[in-house]
Amino acid sequence: MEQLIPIPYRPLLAILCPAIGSIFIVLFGKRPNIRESWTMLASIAQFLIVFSMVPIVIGGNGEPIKYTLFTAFPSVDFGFSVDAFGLIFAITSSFLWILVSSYSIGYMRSLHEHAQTRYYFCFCWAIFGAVGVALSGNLFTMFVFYEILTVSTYPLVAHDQTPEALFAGRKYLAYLLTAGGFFLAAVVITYYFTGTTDFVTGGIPNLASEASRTALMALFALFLLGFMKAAWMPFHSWLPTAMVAPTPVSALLHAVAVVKAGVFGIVRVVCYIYGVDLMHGLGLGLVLACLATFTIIVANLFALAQDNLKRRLAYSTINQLSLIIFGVALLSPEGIEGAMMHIPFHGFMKITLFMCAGAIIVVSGKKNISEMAGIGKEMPVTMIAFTIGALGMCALPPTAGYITHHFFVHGCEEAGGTMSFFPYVLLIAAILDVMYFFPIIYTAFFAKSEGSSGSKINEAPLFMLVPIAITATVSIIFFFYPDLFHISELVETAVSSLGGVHP
Amino acid sequence: MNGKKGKIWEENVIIETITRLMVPFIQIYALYVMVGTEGAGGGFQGGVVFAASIVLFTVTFGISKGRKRLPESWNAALNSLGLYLYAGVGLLCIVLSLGAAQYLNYAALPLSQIMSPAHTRALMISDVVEVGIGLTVMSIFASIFFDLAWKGEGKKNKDKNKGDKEVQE
Amino acid sequence: MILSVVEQFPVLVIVVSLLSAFTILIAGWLNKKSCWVISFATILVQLVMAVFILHHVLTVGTIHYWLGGWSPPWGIEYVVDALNAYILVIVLSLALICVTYSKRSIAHELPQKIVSFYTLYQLLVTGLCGVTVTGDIFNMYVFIEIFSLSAYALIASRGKIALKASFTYLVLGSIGACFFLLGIGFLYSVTGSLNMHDLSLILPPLYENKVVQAAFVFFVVGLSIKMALFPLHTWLPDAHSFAPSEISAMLSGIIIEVSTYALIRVSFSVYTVAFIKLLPIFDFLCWVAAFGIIIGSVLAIAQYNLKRMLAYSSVSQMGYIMLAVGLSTSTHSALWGGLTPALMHILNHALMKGCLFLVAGAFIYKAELWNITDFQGLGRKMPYTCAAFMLAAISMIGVPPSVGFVSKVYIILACLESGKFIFVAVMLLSSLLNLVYFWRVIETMYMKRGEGEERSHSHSSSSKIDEIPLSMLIPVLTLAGLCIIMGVVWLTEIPLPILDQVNALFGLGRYAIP
Amino acid sequence: MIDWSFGGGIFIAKYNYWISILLMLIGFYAMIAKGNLLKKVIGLNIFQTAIILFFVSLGDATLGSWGKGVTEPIVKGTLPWAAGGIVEHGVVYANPLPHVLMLTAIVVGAATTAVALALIIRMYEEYGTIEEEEIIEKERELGV
Repeated sequence: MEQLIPIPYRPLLAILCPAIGSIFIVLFGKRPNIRESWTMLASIAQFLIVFSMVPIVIGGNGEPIKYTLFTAFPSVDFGFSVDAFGLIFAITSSFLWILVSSYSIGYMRSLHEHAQTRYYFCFCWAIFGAVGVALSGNLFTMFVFYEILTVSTYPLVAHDQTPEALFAGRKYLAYLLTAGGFFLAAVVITYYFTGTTDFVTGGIPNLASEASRTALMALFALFLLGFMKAAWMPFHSWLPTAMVAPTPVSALLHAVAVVKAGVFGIVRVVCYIYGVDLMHGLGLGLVLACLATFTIIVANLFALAQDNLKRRLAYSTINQLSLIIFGVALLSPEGIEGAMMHIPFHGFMKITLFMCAGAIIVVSGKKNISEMAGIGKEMPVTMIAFTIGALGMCALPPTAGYITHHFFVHGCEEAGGTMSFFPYVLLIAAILDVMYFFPIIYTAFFAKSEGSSGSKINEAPLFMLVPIAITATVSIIFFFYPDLFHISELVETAVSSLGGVHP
Repeated sequence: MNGKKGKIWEENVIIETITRLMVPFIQIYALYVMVGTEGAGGGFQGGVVFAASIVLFTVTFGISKGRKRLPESWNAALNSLGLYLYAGVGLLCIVLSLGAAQYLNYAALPLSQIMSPAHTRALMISDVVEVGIGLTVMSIFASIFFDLAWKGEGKKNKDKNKGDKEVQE
Repeated sequence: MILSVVEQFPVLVIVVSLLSAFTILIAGWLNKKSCWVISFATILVQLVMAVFILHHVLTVGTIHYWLGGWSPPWGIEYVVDALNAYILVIVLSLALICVTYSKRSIAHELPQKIVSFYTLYQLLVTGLCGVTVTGDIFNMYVFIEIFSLSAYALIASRGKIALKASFTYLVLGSIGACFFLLGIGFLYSVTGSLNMHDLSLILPPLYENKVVQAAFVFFVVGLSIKMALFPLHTWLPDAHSFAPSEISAMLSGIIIEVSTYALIRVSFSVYTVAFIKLLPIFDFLCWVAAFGIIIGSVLAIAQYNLKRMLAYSSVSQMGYIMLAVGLSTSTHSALWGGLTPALMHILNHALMKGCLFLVAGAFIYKAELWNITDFQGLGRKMPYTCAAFMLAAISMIGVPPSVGFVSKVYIILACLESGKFIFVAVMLLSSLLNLVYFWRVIETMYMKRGEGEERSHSHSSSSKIDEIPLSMLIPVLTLAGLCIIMGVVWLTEIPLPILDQVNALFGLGRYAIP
Repeated sequence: MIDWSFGGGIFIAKYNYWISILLMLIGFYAMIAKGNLLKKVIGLNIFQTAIILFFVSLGDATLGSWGKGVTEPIVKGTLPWAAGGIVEHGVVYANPLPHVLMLTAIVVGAATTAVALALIIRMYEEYGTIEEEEIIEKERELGV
């Protein structure tokens, strides 16, 4: 493999896979089988290339793989720099893309959706954007991919073309492109202050000296507004609205790629632009933690009130995203470790839940929880997978969710001071999680269905069922073996190279 | 033409006769203004006077007759011809000097080997170029007149090309 | 003195075009189809010349061409430096694209007027080239009038409502030109010279003179009318929306830009940076431009007619350019300092707006669709045209890596450097407003279903593709592709040395004397 | 105390400028305030004429250059094309250049007027009126 593709070119190739795939998808737009095999091929190729970079990054002791396409401004390259943290996100997105591609085939065909070529095409570009964000080496490159991600997901959100979907699409763009504007301003101002936008482990050195305290605070606010993709409250409402999209889109993009890109950005800014020390010095950690916990609690309360399953999952996503932000806000090694780990873990768990919701829609057309009485008997595999996912959301063993919460609580202790108050908040959040997930499980398995459909087993097509089973299994495997896909190793590499993390 | 509205001009022997007499003199005068003087200039004025003679003719005898004297195709040809004369001589300076001289640099013409460069310039400007400008101005002013008078056609004409010629004089 | 062949090109660009205009007039009598061929061939030749000129200017240096061999203070001088050459290439490129596009659309829209259309079109190009290459301020006035007059006639060529639009433009445009002429008169009365370079040598001791200052104000106001800067933009929406589409594209992409070029030329070649720093006029221009950016966008949102919407968007985009021009004296960076962002946006705006107007023309050509609400289902019917529209619209919004994004970044950087943070907010707000009105169109084209159209499978609907002819499609797609490609090219900084040379010429950016 | 000599000087000695300013304002007023399109064109012509007047008076030796008087010919020494005449330095000499420039401006003005008149004729055919407000009303009826 090393000989096959020179190492520096791998990030570029990883990005290009979906781009090239998209061209073939359009070319074979009228022949569904060939079109979809291109999707699969591109996704597998991308995952393999991304994964082949793991040993190099781990072996290189946090030394990133760099590849520069061209220099856009002095000391701002348009290029990639693959480090351990970026790889975590890239692996998550690209691996889940394989599964979701398979799932999409089942889903889209079962529902006889229209405009499937457009769907697969845009999906490719969304992944292009997401992996680009993951591998980009500086804020500028990241911004470029961030915007591509926003625009390419619009047709997916508005896929149904109903007035409702169009409204959702409009709202989606209004929020996210506004955010893009703020992000751009933040990038430009950062560049103006420091003359660079590169991600530096431990923060850009001269940021603190070049800008005043107030300016840094304002800049951070700009960054936060720029990462509205992370759906922190009160700028979250695009996410539940976007749930009108086809379920695979909600699954991959609104549980993993898009929203994680936002969270990923916040982690990047905190750890690689500001640096933990500067964050401490400015007292921004506490602000961020308060913002995150506010979102966690309020999102959970909102979730309680939802009857539409996908909307409830969306609020759960908002909650979990803020959990990641919270982990970073602790500014302690364990907290950051937990946050970084939660990105893939939550991805696997939430995608399971969404795919289950999609499977239910495909099989029975039911969207609301109140209609789902007895569905567990009809679709046992799906609902067991759903239960695993739900357990993960509530941070119960034996799922991946437990591990990260463990880290978060430790992180709070480690941070000390005011931060040691936060584990109680997490506890409340977990209880709320239980309060809205367990009724679903209860309804599915134990409530009596009114209809006469009986308990005939009626599962979704195999194309959909297999991915669901895989992600559910992986969610459990993570509990016993967090190093699957080298995740924990990568996290350790990333955190240890941060160096300046506050004890 | 204009038949349905009846005649918009009246036949008047005195006016027609006088016009018949006047037009040739006006036109000769126009030619004199154009090329007859020693120095530069006069192309534009000469052209306008010439056009005035056509206008006078048309006013007296009616548009259809006037148009017959100066058909639209002739008009277009004349106005292009004038421009070709003017711009072509300029280009000739470049071509004949094999790119050594500038556009409009008449001193570069081979003619200047017979007379002095200064006289060549004078000749080209006061005769060739003035005639070119005069032709263009005449035909375009005539066509403006016809177009405005010829109700229903309303074609907008453009005699901007003269603008830059004048300024280069 | 021996001139190299390239040094003859500045004048040939104009003369060839002028001769061709009248050749078209004659050839049109014989064969109407030959008009397009002649026009296309001429502009192609001109473009090749312009590229040679640009190359010559960059490698050898500024071309000074003395018409008739008369030396400058007396004769007319054509001066082509990096700025002219750059603008000239843009002008002729877009003109070539528009003339390619016009072949079928004019045959369809104005079959009676093909001859006069191409004659006027060629005269328009002549005028635009003339303004660009000339180094004599009165000559510039004449050429401004030449292209304006052709533009008036071309706008009116559709008849009906276009006549009123054209008349309004004529009145306002003439006022603008007269103000320009008055400015020339003021300068002439104190200096006795019309040559730009000569003026720039004579003027400095007179900078305190009220006459000289008043002349500058006349230039600015006059050209502001011509370039439709915000409060003086009233002629623009009608003129843009009722003209034939290729003329709308030229109007928006080139004509108002050339007027901007004239202002830049007057400000920095006749007057100098020292003078501009004396008066707060550029600060004032910045504010006017900022208002223009916002109000243009807001008015664009209120429009239902696509071309009208694009016209108001042009008002806003001219604000971008003028904002960048206004900031040019207070920035010193090697990269975004001086005129770089302004000149960059001139090219970018030509690409984007050219493409958008041509697409709007394509909709009219195909189905007489004027209003945005009627565009339902076009995304499937005309996939390539709509894709081109989308690329250009995305550029206007400023999604990376399109051209719009690059200009936005550069202008924001310039705002930051000159410490005018308020304009950063204006830029960001404007790109959001752009989003609002462009996305509405994209949404209607792709996402809204036409009445009675059922939820259908992708393959059943793809059979009714009804695209515009290839000779129209290629220009549209070229421009759309360039919107993205040029964005990347700008980012790689390959073309920046040209703009850097402009800054060096005027002592702006990093060449500024502190 | 008002300095009448100065005031008188500025009004009387530079009457040419005042006249052209007055004409300019008249033309400008007509262009903006008059509803009749033809009157607008007339206003435009007055405006252009005022500028032409301004330029021409610049060339006048007794008035030109803001009262300084043009005493310099455009070219000193022999004029090669003018029969070998020598222009003496210091002789009051009307500067011909503004006049020549105005020839071009007149041409431009004539062209503008021609286009404007053609437009008005077409509009009259289209709408049956050349009053601006009536045209706007008819446009509205057409639904624009």
